[in-house]
Amino acid sequence: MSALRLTLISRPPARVDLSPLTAQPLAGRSAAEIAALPLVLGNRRVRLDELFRVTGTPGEALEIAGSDDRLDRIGAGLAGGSIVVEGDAGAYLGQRMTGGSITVSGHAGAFAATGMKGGEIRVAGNAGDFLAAAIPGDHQGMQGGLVLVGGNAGDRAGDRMRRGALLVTGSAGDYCASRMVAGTIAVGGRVGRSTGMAMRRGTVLLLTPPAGLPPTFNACGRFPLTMLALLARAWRGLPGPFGALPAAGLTVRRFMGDLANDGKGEVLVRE
Amino acid sequence: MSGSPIPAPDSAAVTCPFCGLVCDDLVVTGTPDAPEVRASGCPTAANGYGQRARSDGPRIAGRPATLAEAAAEAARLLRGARRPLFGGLATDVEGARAAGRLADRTGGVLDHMNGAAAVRNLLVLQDGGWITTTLSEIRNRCDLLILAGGDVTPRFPRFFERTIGARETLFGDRPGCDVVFLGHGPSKGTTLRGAVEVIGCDVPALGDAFGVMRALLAGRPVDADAAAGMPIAVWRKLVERMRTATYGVIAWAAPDFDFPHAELTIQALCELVKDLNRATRFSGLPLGGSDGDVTADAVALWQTGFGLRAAFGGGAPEQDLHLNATERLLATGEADVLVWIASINATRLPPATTTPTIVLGHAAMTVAREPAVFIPVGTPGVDHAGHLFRTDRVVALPLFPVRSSTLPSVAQALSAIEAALGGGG
Amino acid sequence: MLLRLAGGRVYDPAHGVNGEIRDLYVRDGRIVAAPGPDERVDQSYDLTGRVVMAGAIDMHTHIGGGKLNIARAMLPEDHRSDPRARSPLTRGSCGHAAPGTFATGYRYAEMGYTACFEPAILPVNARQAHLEMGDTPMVDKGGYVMLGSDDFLLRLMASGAEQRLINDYVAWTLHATRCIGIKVVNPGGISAFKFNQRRFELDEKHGFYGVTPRDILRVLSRAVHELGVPHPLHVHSSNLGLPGNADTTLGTIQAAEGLPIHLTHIQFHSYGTEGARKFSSAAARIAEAINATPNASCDVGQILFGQTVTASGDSMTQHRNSGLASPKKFVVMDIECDAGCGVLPFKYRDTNFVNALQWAIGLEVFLLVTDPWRVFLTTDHPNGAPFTTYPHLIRLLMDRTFRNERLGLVNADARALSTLASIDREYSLYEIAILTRAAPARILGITDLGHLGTGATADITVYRDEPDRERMFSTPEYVFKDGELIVRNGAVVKVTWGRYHTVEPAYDRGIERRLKEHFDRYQTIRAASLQISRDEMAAFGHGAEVRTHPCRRGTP
Amino acid sequence: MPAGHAMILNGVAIDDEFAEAFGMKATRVIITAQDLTWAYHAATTATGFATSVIACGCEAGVERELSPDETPDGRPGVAILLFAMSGKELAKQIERRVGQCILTCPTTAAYAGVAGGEPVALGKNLRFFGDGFQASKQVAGRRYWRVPVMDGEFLVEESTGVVPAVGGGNFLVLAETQPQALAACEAAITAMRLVPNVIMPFPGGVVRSGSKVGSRYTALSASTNDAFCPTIRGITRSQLSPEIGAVMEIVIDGLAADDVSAAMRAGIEAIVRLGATRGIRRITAGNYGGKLGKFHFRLREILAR
Repeated sequence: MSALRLTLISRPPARVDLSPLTAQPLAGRSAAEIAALPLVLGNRRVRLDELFRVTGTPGEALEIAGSDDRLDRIGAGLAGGSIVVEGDAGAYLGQRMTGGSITVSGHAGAFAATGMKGGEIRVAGNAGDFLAAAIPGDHQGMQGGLVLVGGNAGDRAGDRMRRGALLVTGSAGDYCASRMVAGTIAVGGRVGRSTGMAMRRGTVLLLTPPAGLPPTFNACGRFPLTMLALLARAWRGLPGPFGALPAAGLTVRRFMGDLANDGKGEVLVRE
Repeated sequence: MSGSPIPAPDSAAVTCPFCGLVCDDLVVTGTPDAPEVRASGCPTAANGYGQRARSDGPRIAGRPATLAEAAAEAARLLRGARRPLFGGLATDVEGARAAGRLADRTGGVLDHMNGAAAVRNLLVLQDGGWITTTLSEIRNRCDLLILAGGDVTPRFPRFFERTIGARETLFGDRPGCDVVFLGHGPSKGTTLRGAVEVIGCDVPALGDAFGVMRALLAGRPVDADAAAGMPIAVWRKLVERMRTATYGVIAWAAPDFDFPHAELTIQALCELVKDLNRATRFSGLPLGGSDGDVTADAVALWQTGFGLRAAFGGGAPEQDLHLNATERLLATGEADVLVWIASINATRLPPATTTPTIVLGHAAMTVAREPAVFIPVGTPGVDHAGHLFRTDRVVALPLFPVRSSTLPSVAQALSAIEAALGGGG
Repeated sequence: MLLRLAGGRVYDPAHGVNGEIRDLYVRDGRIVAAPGPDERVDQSYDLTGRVVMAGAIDMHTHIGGGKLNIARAMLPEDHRSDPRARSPLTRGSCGHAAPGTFATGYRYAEMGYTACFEPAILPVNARQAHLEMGDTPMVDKGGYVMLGSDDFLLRLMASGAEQRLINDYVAWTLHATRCIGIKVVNPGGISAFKFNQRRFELDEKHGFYGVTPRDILRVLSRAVHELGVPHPLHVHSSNLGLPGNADTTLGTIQAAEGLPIHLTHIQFHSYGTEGARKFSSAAARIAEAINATPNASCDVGQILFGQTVTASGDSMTQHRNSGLASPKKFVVMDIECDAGCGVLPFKYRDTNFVNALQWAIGLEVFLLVTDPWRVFLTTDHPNGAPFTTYPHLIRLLMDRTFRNERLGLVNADARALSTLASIDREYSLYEIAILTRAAPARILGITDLGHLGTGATADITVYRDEPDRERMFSTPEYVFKDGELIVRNGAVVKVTWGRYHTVEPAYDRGIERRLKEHFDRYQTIRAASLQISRDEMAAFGHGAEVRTHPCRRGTP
Repeated sequence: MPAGHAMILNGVAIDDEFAEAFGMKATRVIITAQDLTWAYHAATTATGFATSVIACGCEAGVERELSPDETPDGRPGVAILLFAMSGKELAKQIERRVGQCILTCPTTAAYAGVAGGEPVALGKNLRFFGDGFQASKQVAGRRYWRVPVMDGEFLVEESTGVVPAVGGGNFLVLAETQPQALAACEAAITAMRLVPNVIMPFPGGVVRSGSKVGSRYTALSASTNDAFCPTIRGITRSQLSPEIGAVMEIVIDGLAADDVSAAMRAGIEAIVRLGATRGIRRITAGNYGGKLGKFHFRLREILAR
């Protein structure tokens, strides 16, 4: 039984919301049913097979081939199974997913992993702004699971993030971890301005020293935190620097802030 | 559906549509074709009323046409569009109502020409809220006025005059109101009666300063020696003044926070105000309302529950403050027809784009590139009656024509297009 | 065009009709007497087995105005979960707690409501409120304008102005803002909050003006009475939500000094301080006082569990409660030396002791107030719950078994403290018709709504008589507005715009000079800019009729 | 007492008896530290005074050492097991012992050692020692608390799992002399320590004060097992044949019945290997006639397997 494979016929003329695909489990639905799923394309409704060639069998695995940055909400609400995106993903990748895995071979658009509660997203390329962030009005961004970005993340990565782990191999943009509520963000490369602004709690682990932190962060000293060993163990084997952190943990410089908001967040900078 | 013309109850006073203060005390005279502000004016009003019509009538691809023909061509373009963008939206309540109706009907997107600035505030409202006040409260109560981002009079020329200018207040005489500028100081010629302080800080880093003041107010240690380019002592002193003011106000004009993610700065400001209100009274004042931005947002909000940047393609409105931004929709080609509405200020031209564009423009507008359809429209409060919301989102003021005009209102032009779309859904 | 609604079981309490099988006739939008034998009936509906009532009237629902638009703006997450797609007939909009005006109008009509009254219109915001209501299709509407924390009134009172002047000001305000009643919210408290007072007791002096809430209640209830405005002063009492506020509420009833007074969302004002948590039900005391005071009426402001948003003019209370916002965000505004507002989202939880007790207190009030003409069915939409919960609330009132089942699910400590389980009363259809039709029309002084007598506006709702009253009241089979079928089987089949209801009591226009001077000296708009003309209002409502109801000066 | 055919291994008589054991509640806590020394300081203190539920509230002991690659944080560690008669009592004991003996001990961290089971607070309440400065961290689905202390952070998992367990497995070693009995028990304990999921809660794993139910003093519910006390053999209904000079008992608590029997087997086999030539004459087990405990460990069945 082969995976259900949707091959994008051509770049769609407007953004397409693919959440209907994962609104219910794929398994148990017929290929004909999938082909006939109504999708909104601009101000019209089209059948899914007007945009995609449908092959394979609906089940636990879904492949989207020739994917494009106009395909929004891939894997929204995913509860289990796997989605493999060959190409780029649009905005809201994996929105509110609770389980399963999504891999993207290219880049992901804005708000990937927003409201994510569980499961795993791996993006080989870059992620757009507001990765793992809350959409306006939602009070929590990512709330669980693991996100691993092979490339860079845009601005505001982890804004209002509440739980889970967000790992960015490359660099992160401005205001990383803004208004972060809790959870763990790790960045391998550089970060932009004002990391941790209005952060409440949570951990930002930077493998590369930042150019500066907001004035509402105070230095607390240099420590080998046992907690980091737990993270290292949890991440062991992941591609990139986080999969190879020393098992005994790291020694880090610890900064706490944002003092405007209780100051219980931490930015840890690898020595 | 703009309603029957409403006679001005007090013709000596005219209400001005040209900035978000929507002053209702102007004296406008002159000939019907050339109204002039005689009293209670300002440079913005003078410019606004001084805009002289250049267009004779509607055009299709540059060729003169009747309103009906132009509407028919606009309807033809809209019928073929997958994602029409109703942008600009510089119009009155009636125009905004008509735009909402047409966006619903055509499955389009609504955004305003000041959308980027408006969204900075909206994001704060949606994510944390705020404590704010309105102009008359400031006029009577304010004893410390802080302008975050610097002087606002280039955008709102009569701001000081209308707020803290009066000596006589409901609660006794006020010798003066202290004013603190965060950013650039008062424009030349500004006279203020109270103590004036200019803190020439780095405006895009003001969020840091608000954060520092929040930390200090909460009694937390701050080790940094500077924020937003100023020593911490400056902020320590300012927050102490804020804490001890009787009724302090911090105003900002979102367009002045023209840097990425400025909503974080505004939120920091609003949270500082909330913190202050645990023990004292202190308010924010978001300044906007120009070009009908508050109006367009308010109308869309009440009709659909969502304000600007809502899309109707899926049948129900869906707001997306990021994806549905005019600049993005045009840059990516996702919007395939642009309806650009600019009835207040002739210089607010449609963005440079190859997207087919229908302009409902001020009759004085000179477009760089001839749009597919151009319909010159009247200005509310100049050519026809209408309603505009003031900056505070509370007061909607009636506007009355100051000259006789044959120009259609935006509402009328949009209704003509809607009629041309034909019956049924 | 003569329409016959044949054979339905009619509940028309205004005429004492209690479930009698009757034919109704409608012509030109009004109910007419049975035609002669030679008159032709153009269309007839067989309503055998159906329950027929006048269109329902919500006399206290926050459907328009600035605070609602703030609530809408604040709650994208709430709207996202309740979209309403456009149809060939209707516009796209969305719910749930602070719906768009289109969704509001459609949904009210779909539940058989044909008139709604916005209870808190700030004078400076009246234009917006009427614009919003003008964009609310299907239903008639009107508003109560808020006074009592406006500096003009407080200055008049502080200067010892005669009642006559206050009456003129109140009348002018009704004219200028095109409203049908006067509301007072936390009398003087909104102003006091601007002076950093955080609580304001009934007999406490305002820090600047020296007047007390009791003084304000006295002069305003007297003004309303002397102007002959049919609707009594609509009072949101002091100390909303505070444990022990029942004493304030009883004091508020007395403050009217025998004149008519309507206490709104009384559930929020019926709290005692007994028990380990110093929070208890005072519903029995309050109901007893209402029962014993013929000049007093109330609406309940029932809370129902779930997410909603609270939107109030009571900035003092809303700021005090801002820490309880869920999700954590709120807006508080001081407005134009006129009033204020506060908006905070709130989630009532059945597991929460206080919320569960609030739920029980509301129901206790409903069941213990004996005169159904003086207690109104409201959730103070959206403050206690969105109006879409009304059918559920009606079932709670009509079905004791269901009520006790629900009671069994709430916080056990609250359950133990409540007397609700011991109350056997079940509302009848006749009584529901009083609460939701006849009584609201009567208390508003609207003589042609809320009943089915000859000459009444033909706003008629037809229900299937289902044992599950929640189902029954959720989706009426037919709703007629002005004699036209607008809803069938709970879905809109025709869009209408409704009309505005106002009053225009007579007054001495001498007050206008004083007001002009006040506005010119202290305000940032002119008095003239505040005034809404009748034509202007009609245009707000898509050409709506503005119906002015008579005031009878000095009516008892 | 031996009934039926005799079972004699290497000269040691194995009684046809059974150990009668009870259901208990148990958990494992993993203690790590900068080095094994400090992990042991915490572990031995935390399991101190925990020989019998009768007066200690719980029975606890070190289960085994853990190498760095076996611990959650990659540091040396020690696993301890704690047993109590109820989950509630166990929770109380965990909180007290972790709070007083691990939180206080330099460099340590404490983790749940049992997957599944009913969660019971490990750091959930101890976190409040942090006075608001504590922080929570979820890693791989498990929640930890980081409590600031003077040497850094006390890292403690929020909860640990409580599982049903078995307490009171036992056997008695009857030898000719006291040194011989003790040597045999030491050998047994050495072998038994290699068995996972068990502890022998008495000092050194060995108890000399076997007890019987009841006492001539009404205030006491148990008293010395006079039938096995050699020095009063002459004046009581002794169960000891003349050549027995000393009796010692090993009590076993385990996470499951199989663990208890495995430990008993390992211990008895070690003793049997010493054999009669080292003075070991007989192995028996304690029970209450099979009426009180639901677990019965028959010595001969255990050894036959």
